[in-house]
Amino acid sequence: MPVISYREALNQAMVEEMDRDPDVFIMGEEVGHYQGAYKVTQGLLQRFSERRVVDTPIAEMGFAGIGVGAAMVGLRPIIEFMTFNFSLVAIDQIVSNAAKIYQMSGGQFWVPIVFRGPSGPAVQVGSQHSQALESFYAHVPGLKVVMPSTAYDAKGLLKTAIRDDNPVVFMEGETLYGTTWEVPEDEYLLPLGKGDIKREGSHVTLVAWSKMVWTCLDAAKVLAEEGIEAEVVDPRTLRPLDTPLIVESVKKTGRCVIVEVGWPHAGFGAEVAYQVQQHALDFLDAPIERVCSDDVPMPYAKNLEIEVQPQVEDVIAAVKRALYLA
Amino acid sequence: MPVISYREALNQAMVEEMDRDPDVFIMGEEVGHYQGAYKVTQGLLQRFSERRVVDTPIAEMGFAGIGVGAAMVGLRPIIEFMTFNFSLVAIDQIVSNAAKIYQMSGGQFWVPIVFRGPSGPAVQVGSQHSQALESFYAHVPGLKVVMPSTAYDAKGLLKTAIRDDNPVVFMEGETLYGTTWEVPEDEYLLPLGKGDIKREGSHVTLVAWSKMVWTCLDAAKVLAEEGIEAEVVDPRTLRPLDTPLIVESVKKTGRCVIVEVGWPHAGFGAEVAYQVQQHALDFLDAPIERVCSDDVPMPYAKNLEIEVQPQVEDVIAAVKRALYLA
Amino acid sequence: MRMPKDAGDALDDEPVPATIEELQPLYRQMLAIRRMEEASAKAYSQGKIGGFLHLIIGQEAVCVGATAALRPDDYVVATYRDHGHAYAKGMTARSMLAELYGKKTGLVKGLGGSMHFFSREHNFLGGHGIVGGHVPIAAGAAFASKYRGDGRVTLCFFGEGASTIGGFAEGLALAGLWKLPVVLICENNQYSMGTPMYRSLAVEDVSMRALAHGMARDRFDGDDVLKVKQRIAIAVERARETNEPTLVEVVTYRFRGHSMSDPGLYRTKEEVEEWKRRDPLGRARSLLVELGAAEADLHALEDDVKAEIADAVGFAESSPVADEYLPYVIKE
Amino acid sequence: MRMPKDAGDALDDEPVPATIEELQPLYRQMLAIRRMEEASAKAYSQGKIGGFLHLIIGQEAVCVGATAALRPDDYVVATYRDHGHAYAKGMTARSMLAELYGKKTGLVKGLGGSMHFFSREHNFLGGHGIVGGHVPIAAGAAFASKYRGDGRVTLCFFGEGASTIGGFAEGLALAGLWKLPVVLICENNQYSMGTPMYRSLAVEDVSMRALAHGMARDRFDGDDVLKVKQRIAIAVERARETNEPTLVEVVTYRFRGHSMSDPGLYRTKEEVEEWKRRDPLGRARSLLVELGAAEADLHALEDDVKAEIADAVGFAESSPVADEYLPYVIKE
Ligand SMILES: Cc1ncc(C[n+]2csc(CCOP(=O)(O)OP(=O)(O)O)c2C)c(N)n1
Ligand SMILES: Cc1ncc(C[n+]2csc(CCOP(=O)(O)OP(=O)(O)O)c2C)c(N)n1
Ligand SMILES: [Mg+2]
Ligand SMILES: [Mg+2]
Repeated sequence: MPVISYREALNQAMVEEMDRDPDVFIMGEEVGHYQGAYKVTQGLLQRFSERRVVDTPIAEMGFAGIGVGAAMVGLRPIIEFMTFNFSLVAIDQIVSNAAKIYQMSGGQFWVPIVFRGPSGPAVQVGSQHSQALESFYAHVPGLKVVMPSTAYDAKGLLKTAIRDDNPVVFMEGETLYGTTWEVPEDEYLLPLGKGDIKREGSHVTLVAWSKMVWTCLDAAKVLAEEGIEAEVVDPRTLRPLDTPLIVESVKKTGRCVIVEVGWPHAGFGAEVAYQVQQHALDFLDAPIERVCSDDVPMPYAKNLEIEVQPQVEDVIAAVKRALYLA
Repeated sequence: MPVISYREALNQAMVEEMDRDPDVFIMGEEVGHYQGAYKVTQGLLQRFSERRVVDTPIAEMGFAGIGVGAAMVGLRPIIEFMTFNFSLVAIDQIVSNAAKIYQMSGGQFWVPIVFRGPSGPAVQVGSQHSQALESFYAHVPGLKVVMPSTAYDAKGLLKTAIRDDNPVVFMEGETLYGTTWEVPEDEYLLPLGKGDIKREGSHVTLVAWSKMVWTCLDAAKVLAEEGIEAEVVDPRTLRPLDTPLIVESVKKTGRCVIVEVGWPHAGFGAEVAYQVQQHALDFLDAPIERVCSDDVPMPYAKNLEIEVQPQVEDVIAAVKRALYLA
Repeated sequence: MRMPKDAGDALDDEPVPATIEELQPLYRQMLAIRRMEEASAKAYSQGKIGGFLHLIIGQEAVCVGATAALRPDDYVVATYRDHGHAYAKGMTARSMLAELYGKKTGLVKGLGGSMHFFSREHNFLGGHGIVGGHVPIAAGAAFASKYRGDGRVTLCFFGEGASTIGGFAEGLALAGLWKLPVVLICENNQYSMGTPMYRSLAVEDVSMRALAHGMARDRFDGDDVLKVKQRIAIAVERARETNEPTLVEVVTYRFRGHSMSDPGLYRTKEEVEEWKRRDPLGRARSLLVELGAAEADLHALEDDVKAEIADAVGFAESSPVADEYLPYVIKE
Repeated sequence: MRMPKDAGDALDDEPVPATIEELQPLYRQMLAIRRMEEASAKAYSQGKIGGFLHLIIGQEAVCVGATAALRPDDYVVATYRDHGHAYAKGMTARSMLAELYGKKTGLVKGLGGSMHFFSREHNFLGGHGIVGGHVPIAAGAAFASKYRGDGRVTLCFFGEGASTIGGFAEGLALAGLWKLPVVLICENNQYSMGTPMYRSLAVEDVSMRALAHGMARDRFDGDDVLKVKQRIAIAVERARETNEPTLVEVVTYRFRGHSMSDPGLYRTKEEVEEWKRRDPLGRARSLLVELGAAEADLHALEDDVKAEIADAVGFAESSPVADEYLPYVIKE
């Protein structure tokens, strides 16, 4: 099976869906002539022309709203945010319009749109550019929220997201673009709302999404050397959430550590914890642990940035707390 | 002690602080000549003139940002959002600017500003106007988030918020403005970050804020008739959260029901649940229950609106689940 | 009466060509809208309608005249003040009143209420509650028309108060840059809630925003329904033929408060009375008489409207309450 | 060379009065900024600086000329491309380079990096990373000055690409409506990232936005540091005397990519070379020589700058790494 990057996987997903359906188009800052700020849209302009690969001025609220309007009348826009940090100036279009029009119109209009782009801290880009805002979008009924961790998941989920008739917030890992994974040549789709066990294990359940799946896999390797087998559960979509998959795993292991790159307080991990204790309280042999970034805006200095974010050692330490080994 | 309304309490807080400190001013849509869309700023224009009571055009991003800039150079703005639903077009100013400037400037500039206004569903105003967005703001380091449930709390907390050197998101209950409570004539301040036991009880802990405190108190009355004594814990501020107060109560009762008017998925209640299980797992005799609005945009029709939102019966049912009585 | 600083051109009285055939149906629509809104105001005060109710009474000529310049497949995007626009675009008084009553038979099944009328059948892309947030949506519908080359035009209505918000600015900029077939219609009714124009706008001519975007503009009296129709038709044709957008400002006035909960204390009785003398319904009726319409015909029309609204109220009253919302959150 | 459609007026070569006394310190500032940025580009390519690094090389005349028109107590608000503005406002190369290196001795303690320079001492209200988001902040500082009557003026810098975003539109509208003492300076450097102006603006004259807000405007060559100073001084005086804001557009060009990670493939070598012939530093130096400045003096100045930057690099290199962030989240 070919091994390709997460970036290429996303690119392939868009190419395939744009080939398949002439109503799909992409719009965003630098998506066309510049080939994408992070090169995810490389080659799209050449293949599909300016009609379907639309470079925008800096006006996120405007072009997100244009996407919503175009979707209401039957197009299937992919709106790229250069990063999800900039979605904050457009969030009203997502929350008040995209998420609500199906309901407000009594089911007459729906909004088949994908808002996508990199999310989460990159490297040393400072606090305004280093936010993990998934808990905002995951909170809102009417939306779906997808956060793939591998090239394989990214491709299959993006294709499904583009075909979904609902607004999908598709948050990519900025630091995952270069990571590679086996991706079949034949077409495949992955369902939204289904998680994936990224590693099996029996002693502790690690729940993580996007980049933190990799951190957990690294931690699991180290733990395995000490005889601790961690199961790594990747929900892949945060809304809808594959609660049964997570709960089953915790019922098996009796321990749960949630790892997220965002801020702790009212982060998405809290929802995972709520579900786990609600459905598996009697199976829990220890409190659910959470490993997050520190509850601070991201500092610029490299050393501090590392200090702030969850590292493999932090995951290991939390696992040991959950196992009463620390 | 005089009994005054929540609206009057907020009004008194602003009047007192504006009397005390000439750097405090209020800005927002219809706060002046119209006396406030919900009359919270009644009389302020007459007392303090247009210089300090500033009617704005419809430009939330603009005037929220003006508040941030004015606060950076030493004024103490109170920015009124007509409702917090409209804060979504200004949220970038709150999250990317107000919350981060103290950090980005290495402590050189701070942003003593209050963003306030009604929050949560009112009556039959439809999905775009019926949102409880506290979990968004509670997620963001650099902010404080206050949600008072009574006139007494509202006054004492707003005065403290205005004196705080950090950005405070102060979310009022739109349906609480007319409710009354005893409020002393002498000046008092209430600390941010300290919760309050609104009713003592030994069988179950109800955690709720803003309007849902009242729903819980009503439920507690009914439960008491059946011999179930519910303790109602009102954290009053969601960031920082008075975790010890909640945890102590749950340690005493062994049961916890969280009641919030917002959507369940990734709502603030999840954070409360995370903290409770983290600090009191061994004390929990039952899974933590959550009573929320349905996970849907708010419908307009009165009967459906009631169906969607947490009612006294829903709280009672959840308590009974937590007590294994159902 | 407070007028925009350079209202001269806007409030000119240049007559436009008029015939009974063209004017009478427009008069009927305006009258039906007014009667429907009066009926809803009454129901509101009886507690049968809840939430926000923003009446358009006084401004009927704008939505009726503008929509008359459209083909049925053209799109309309409106604000929360959307009853008139919806009726003009073809929705029935029955479906609208039932919606206001929160009934299952309502236009949007009782889920949206007054502010959120929508109709797929009529290409009515909604009443929207966030000021300015719908302007990009309208640009988006126009974008789709250009993308497909379907020759449709989108009308977008908004208030002068909306002209200060970013959503409007960005929608305008993108429509201008990309030449999207949309007509942006500012219904300048002199107030945004309790704020008179001079406290919200440095330049009381919203149409000037077009200049910085190389966009066509127009500005005129919005209480003359034929003038509205004829001037909007020019903009619609421009959009249809060349994809070029137009920013249009029509000067008008709302007779009632901002919504039912606003007593409108911020303006004098005299001011309101002065504007009522320019009532678009009165003007249209006088003109019809002038053009030779028979009083008997007009009475028949008026009775017909009365019956239509009475029927709609009855329908709304007797319809079953709204009963489901879960199927309309996520489309399967 | 692609020029704005009506650049005629903007790129006129009207000479402005010049003296060595006035020009030489400005030349020195521009040179120091350039050398500092070159040093930072080098350090970046050595991996000693991380994240985004947006160089202002080619545009030095704007920040230097504009800031020269200020009093020390006036405020400046800038974008992520803020090194030049910070230096011109008085911050030291040492503190800035140390910041870029992520050091404890940095201007903001290593917490902000290149995009987020701030200095309370110098009334520098920050480099800001969200396009357009800082324009309301600048209006807010100006609001405070008017509130207090402290006679201060705020300069706000932004790019032509920012002129399409809502934050700019709202800041502009409120500054115009309330007459806030702010000068909004659009540094039109022809590109927003890889997007040339003709793909982002329908009308390639950002200053026209002023018209719809009754605001003063100006537009001129931004590569002539004295012209910038003298023209901005007019706007600053207007703000100081009457509180009236001005929207100014200065036409300039960045020689490097948008940031260090942009190779700038979207423009030809010829275009860049053409603009480099207008290099503000070269122009200032030639003029100094023309005015009679001694080459020896200029060399001394240049050596002095070199030493200053070398010292700053050494300081940054040898400073201890940043070591705390927790105290700077919530002010106690
Ligand atoms: C973003 C936002 N801010 C505030 C409001 C509250 N609001 C609703 S209508 C309105 C006034 C609008 O005035 P205008 O645009 O002139 O339209 P009109 O009501 O006069 O038709 C305001 C402030 C809102 N709905 N959305
Ligand atoms: C809201 C927002 N959208 C997108 C970006 C990414 N971005 C950073 S700078 C830039 C281009 C800005 O161009 P311009 O305003 O002309 O300023 P210049 O960089 O040319 O100085 C973009 C798109 C951002 N920082 N903020
Ligand atoms: Mg109006
Ligand atoms: Mg630029």
